[in-house]
Amino acid sequence: MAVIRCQACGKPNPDFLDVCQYCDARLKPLEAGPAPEAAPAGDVIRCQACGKPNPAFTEVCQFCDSPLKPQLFGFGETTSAEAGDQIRCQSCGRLNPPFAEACQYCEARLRPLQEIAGDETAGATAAPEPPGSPGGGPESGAQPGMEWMRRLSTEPSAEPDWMWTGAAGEEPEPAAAPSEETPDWMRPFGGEQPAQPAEPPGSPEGGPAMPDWMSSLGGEPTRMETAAPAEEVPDWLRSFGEPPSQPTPSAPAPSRDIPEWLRPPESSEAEAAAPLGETPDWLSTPAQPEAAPPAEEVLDWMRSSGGAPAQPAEAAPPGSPEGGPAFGAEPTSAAEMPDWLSALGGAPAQPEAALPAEEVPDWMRSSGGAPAEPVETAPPGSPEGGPAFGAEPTSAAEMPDWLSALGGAPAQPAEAAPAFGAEPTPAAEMPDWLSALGGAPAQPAEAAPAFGAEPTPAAEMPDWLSALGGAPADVGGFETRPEAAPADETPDWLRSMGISAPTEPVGAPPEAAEAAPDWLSGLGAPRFAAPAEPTSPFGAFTEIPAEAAPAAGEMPDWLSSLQPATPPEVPGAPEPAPASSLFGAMPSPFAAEETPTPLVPPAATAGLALGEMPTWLQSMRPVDVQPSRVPPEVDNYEEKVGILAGMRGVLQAEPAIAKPHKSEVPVQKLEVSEAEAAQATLLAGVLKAEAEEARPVSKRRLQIALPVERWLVFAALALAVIFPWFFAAGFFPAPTTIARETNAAFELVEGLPTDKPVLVAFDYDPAQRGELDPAAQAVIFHLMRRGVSLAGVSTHPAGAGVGQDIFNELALGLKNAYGVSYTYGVNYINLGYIPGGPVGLLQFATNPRSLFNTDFSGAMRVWDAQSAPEMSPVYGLSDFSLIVLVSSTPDAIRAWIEQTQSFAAAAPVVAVVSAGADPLVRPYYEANPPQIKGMVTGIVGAAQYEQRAGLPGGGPASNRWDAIGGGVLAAVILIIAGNLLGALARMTVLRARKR
Amino acid sequence: MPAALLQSLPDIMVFALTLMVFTYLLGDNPLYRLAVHLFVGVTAGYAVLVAYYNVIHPQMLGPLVVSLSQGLAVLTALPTLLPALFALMLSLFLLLKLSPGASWTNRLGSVATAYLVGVGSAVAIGGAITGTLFPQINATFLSLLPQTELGFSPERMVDHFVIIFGTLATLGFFYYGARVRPGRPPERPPLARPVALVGQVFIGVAFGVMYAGALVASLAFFADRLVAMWSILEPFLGGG
Amino acid sequence: MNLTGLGFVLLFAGLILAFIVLGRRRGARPAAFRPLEALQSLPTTVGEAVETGRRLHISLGTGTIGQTDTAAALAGLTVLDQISEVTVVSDKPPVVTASDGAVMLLAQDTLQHVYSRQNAQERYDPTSARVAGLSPLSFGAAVTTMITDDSLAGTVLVGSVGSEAVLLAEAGHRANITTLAGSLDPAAQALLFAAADYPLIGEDLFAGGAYIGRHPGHIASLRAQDIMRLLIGLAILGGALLKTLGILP
Amino acid sequence: MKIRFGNALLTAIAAGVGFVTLLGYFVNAPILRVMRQQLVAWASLLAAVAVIIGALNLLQVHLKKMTRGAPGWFYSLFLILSLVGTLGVGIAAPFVGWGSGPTNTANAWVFHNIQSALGAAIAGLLFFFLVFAGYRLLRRRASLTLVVFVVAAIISLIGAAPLPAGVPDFGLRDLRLWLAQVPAVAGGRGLLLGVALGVIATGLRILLAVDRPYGE
Repeated sequence: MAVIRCQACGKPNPDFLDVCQYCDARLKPLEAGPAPEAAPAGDVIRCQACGKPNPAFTEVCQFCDSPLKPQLFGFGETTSAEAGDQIRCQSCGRLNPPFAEACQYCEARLRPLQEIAGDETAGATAAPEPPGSPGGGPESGAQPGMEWMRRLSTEPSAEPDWMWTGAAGEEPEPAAAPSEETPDWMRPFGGEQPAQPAEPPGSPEGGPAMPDWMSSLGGEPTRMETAAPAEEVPDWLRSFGEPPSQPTPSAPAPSRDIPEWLRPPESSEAEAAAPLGETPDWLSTPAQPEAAPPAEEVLDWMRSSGGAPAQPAEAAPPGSPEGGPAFGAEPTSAAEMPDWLSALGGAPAQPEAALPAEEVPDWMRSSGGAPAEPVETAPPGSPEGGPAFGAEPTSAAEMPDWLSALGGAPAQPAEAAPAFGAEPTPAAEMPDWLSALGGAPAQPAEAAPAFGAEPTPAAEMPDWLSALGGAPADVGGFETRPEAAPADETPDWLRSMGISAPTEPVGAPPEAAEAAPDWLSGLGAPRFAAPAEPTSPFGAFTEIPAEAAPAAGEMPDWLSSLQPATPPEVPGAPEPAPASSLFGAMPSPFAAEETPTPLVPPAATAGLALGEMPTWLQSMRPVDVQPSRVPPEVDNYEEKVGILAGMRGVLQAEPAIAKPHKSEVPVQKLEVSEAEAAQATLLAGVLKAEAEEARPVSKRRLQIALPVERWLVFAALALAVIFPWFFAAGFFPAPTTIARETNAAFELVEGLPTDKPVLVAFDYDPAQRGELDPAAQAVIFHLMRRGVSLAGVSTHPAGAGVGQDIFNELALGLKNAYGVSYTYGVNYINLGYIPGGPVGLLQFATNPRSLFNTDFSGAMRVWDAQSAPEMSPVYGLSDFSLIVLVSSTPDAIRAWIEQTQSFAAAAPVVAVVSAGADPLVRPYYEANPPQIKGMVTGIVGAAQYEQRAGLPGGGPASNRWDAIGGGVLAAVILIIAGNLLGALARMTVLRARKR
Repeated sequence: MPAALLQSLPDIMVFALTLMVFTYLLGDNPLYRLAVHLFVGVTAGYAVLVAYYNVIHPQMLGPLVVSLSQGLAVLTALPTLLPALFALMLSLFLLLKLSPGASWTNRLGSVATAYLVGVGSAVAIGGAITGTLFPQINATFLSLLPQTELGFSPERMVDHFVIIFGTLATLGFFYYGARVRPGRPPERPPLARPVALVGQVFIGVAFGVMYAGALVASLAFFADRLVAMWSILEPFLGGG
Repeated sequence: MNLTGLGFVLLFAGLILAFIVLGRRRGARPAAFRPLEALQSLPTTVGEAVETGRRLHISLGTGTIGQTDTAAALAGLTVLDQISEVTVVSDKPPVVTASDGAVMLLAQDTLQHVYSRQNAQERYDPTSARVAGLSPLSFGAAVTTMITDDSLAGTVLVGSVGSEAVLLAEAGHRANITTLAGSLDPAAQALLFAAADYPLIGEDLFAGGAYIGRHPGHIASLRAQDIMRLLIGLAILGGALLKTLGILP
Repeated sequence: MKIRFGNALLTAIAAGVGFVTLLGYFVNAPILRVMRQQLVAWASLLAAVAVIIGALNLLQVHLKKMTRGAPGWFYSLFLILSLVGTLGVGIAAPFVGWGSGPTNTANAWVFHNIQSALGAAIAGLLFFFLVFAGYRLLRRRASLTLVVFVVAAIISLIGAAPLPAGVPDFGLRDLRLWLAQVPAVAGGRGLLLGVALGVIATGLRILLAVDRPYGE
């Protein structure tokens, strides 16, 4: 690289510079001199992307810009806390980065679990504080929603700084992330090496080619729970997609997740927010410790990984019952969760609230889609899957697609490629990575077009692509040569999947939401499905639906398919009954999650099923189960190893099976996509509504209603203004009470010496004449009547024209009304436009004569006593007897006061301001000593002034009084009504969600 | 009555244009767009005229042209012309920036923009301090035991109390520093929280009042248009 | 000779520099800032824009360069720099609108830099930073038509605007796109507070650089602002106290 | 290196003129005052030039729109015509004897009958939009500030509203006055002070060359 990116400002610098030419930040850490290796091992972090050593304090690899340390969304404290010496693996003796829990070389655990627990919770920092905590207020409440939204919107490693900036620390990388990493991300896909990500990691250039995304991923192990879908993808990808050459990143990621399951006690301490009452519950069932960290998300993905409780359930029947209450209690502990949960889950109850209903089962179904296959022992290799999903036009097409990709890949990768081509632009991102997915395993070449085709998506997309492109490739590699991965490798990636997959639904953005969990679980499921079949738990799942069947109308068809697949597992059956009762009371996405697991009451499944098409259960079950269930098993290697090993063995079979099943239910596919779209929007809406304060609940719904509503409101307003003004003149009597400031202005004008001219500043646009003219006219007319000579200026280009108009108008009116002739140049003049706003004002204030030679028309020499005698005494602002500021914005007033105050000490200031500016100008009036001696505010002030000055026949303001009155009243009524209704609507919605 | 029509052509135009704009209430439509583009164009043209006739010509081109017209006298007048010349140079630099590409022109233009940015920031700072910050702080130096001519006035005291602490609370609401606890998002330091809460209330009131004011103002705009349109329509209705 | 003013400026400047230096210190305790919903929502808006393949509209308001509202325009440019980093990679570059020629030029520069940083100069289109209208109202009105013409995905308004901002917000609401808006002028802030999806109130307008880009300089100045804020608060209290005790006339 | 030099130069210019101008505010040495005035004068000249640049850019953008037939090009045509027309009239006026400057009869007519009329009409729209924004306020989001906002707005609206004869304002007029003169002043002052802080910080970043938004 001839260019070094400044880690502080992200700008590129020639590599011979030691200091950033833009921000003077050091570019090359001193340690990393010519011979980096020389640096003491203690201070060195080895970049997982390029393998080069970096000084321990650097957050970013100075060679490849990839993060070296986990960024907890910028929670530098925790981050910096982790920056320590490297850890030497006891088993293989090699050095590992300080944050790694498992040896990157031999997978051996590096630290006792407690430590990890600590990090675990730390890892959850990005999650918002539980609503219970005081002072968090709306802002903090707003977090979770925004976080996952944010994930969607920014490339994963840019994330830390998108996150609220809480201490990303000075670690420059995240700070400059967007500027910095985007290019990096792009580079691989920008076309320089499009095919690269898809290349099997084993291949020579594959390893080196990937540094960017690999490293970036490698950097974030601690982020697992809170990480964005994009985040996780890489992690788990790495975890199982790890090319033997570089297993490093994989280790930390998974191991980070597991510990806490292993060690309930820590987790309970860790969770500051969750009611202590629950903790026992958590502990009781191995699955639940996931929920321990206070972080919302953890809760979320725990919930989403609802399958989890299931496994323990089968594994240890006694455990699950407590599991139930634990979850039941959850809502109370996390205030916002229940709402959207109920929204999701409650939906099935009320069909018209269908969206939620559909989505919950949907994403499950989708996510479950792949694993379902094994259950349905369908003829492997049936081609439909590929094309069917490829043709999928809807925006939510990803789900089926990835499936097709997944399925298609092993059998006929050709299928997968077309699928993305067929993809509509909205979903453009997905197809691409899909292509990666599908293409990679079969022939890496496939993926290349996908990237090439990818125009210039969000910075994030590329890494998705790469990640996914890489992933399947790895998978392939993995499957082809199992020996590549150590025996306990499997648990790792299984685990990582177990977590990452569930996380998506909560953490994922509308579109991405489906995609992430789906393919995640999909990928995950395959691996398990085959082995799972034989094992008892799996049987249990397939079994339960059988019981649910009677309740669920559509169930039968798939049930039939299921029954054969399920041998024993009657023991699993009793479970549901007790558990279900608990879960019934519980947020139903949870319940929904459960559905695949035996825990779900038949009723619940039925409800869900009703919202959906029959096959959803089967498809969903394995997926959801797999990821979540895996972890617990994984946790304790001893017991479960048997199963895992079994699973691993069956891996190859799965993908082949996966495809056919999909192909058989094209209908389902359709609904899936549609439903997923629904889910995406709704989940987004609901989460936002819960989490964010200032975000429309869901714009989509408003869309329909608003135009009509808008028209009604507009019509009402128009009528309210026109009617009284037209038909009921005098309905609103002119004001009798004169405001203090208005009176002050009047008195000031009244007592003004007539020997000096008055400066009138017309700082408003012709557009504002409607409001300000009446006020200005009232004051100016009063001045004219007192025979004061006037000079007009304006800091607003169009204002001078306005001044000209008003002057001429009033001069004419004066002539007509009083026969007093007011002549231009003698009694009044319009100096014109003061350019440069305040800057010009300053110049004008310091020396008016330097600014103006001629008047506004450019024809009259202003300072020449013949042409403009009135101006001859004027040398500075103090030579005016009064300064009248007519302005629509407080800025203009402020500018005048700021710039001219020191020069116009002698001349008092009267402000004629728009009602909108009043509160901000008032401080100058209220100030002590007042910077403004009198104010006339808007149309009301004008009317008052007219009354006070007793203008003949009332002024323009008085004439509009009725229209104003009608309009204001209508506005008040509408605003009150609208907000009452709105508030009520919100409440009902909230209550509905709660229920 | 063609003559009358011709004479009242401007009025008719005003009327039509106003109507075109108000169609936007029903939704975006060609008429509105037409009106808007017309408006943008006319406004821009007028702004340029004003800028030229009120600034560029009198302050820069005028003097130069005049002195140039005096032939060699220019040389003698040169010192007095330097400011105008320098301004001309900066202006040309700025105009250069319009030409796309050509990095050197761009960089020359940057000289002008850098100049503007520098002066602008200075003026902004100076203005903010001398015009807003100090005066406003000064204005908040209010006695909590205010004495009026009628002696001590409790309601005044309340007012002052509210103003002082309202100002402080509002100012405090914007306090950016946050406390980070592991496992938590950054949150306002405990001390700042109540302050922020109170601040929110005052901000709400201030905004509410401003909004109300702006509402009345805009209502005045609309009423003004109504009056104008009616005054245009009236003669026709009256005149049959 | 206004020594107080000078002192204030010097102190402020000193604080900013000090915080920059402190921030650079290795192992410096990183700054954490309170949640700021509007700015933290930006990524969402940007992401929506990028994903829907529509253009993001970044408006620098009707502010100018070289005047007191320079600061607002600069704040807008900072945000523009941060956002365009992300959006530039989309095939639909952001649309930047201003109402002042100089601001527009600076916006073009900013975009150009971003593009060159992304090695995508060839895709840089000077007209993507444009003057929408030369008067505030014409600016606001012009933008209402742009939202549909340029199929915008969202509007980010950071600069100094007046009531015309309402037009912008309303148009955004009609087009059902997100509007994030803040203005130098509190009166406009009040209107935006009612009309915009994500209002930026008060000085949050200037926090963009620190929140979005975590630019060290901006972080430092935000911290310095907090210190000055405390000082001002103390000054007010002290002044009031002196007034109360009758020491201050 | 060339680039670096360019940057250094630009930075020097910006910071230099900035400091001189700023000092002019606080140190009243005559020389400083004179310099500040000159710098400021130039800046305001440039501001005027910026207007012309703005117009040129407007033309450029809309010409491009037309030539490309981009959506809405048709309207761009009108924009260009009106812009050029206004300018042309203004330039031609002196020679036609319509008077010179922006106040010449032709431009005055355009100003009065087109610009003012359209501007006022567009401003008239604000009323509807503002009310509608307030109308759907609490529906979209709810927060302490918002509730206070709505209440304060309603009170001060009623307080400001002309009331039908004989209809009592339930002390709302006084309440509104108090709101506007006490709490609103406090809030507004807080906002102003905060904004001032932000402005100063932003300005100082320029003078300290922490930010360099200008050019290359």
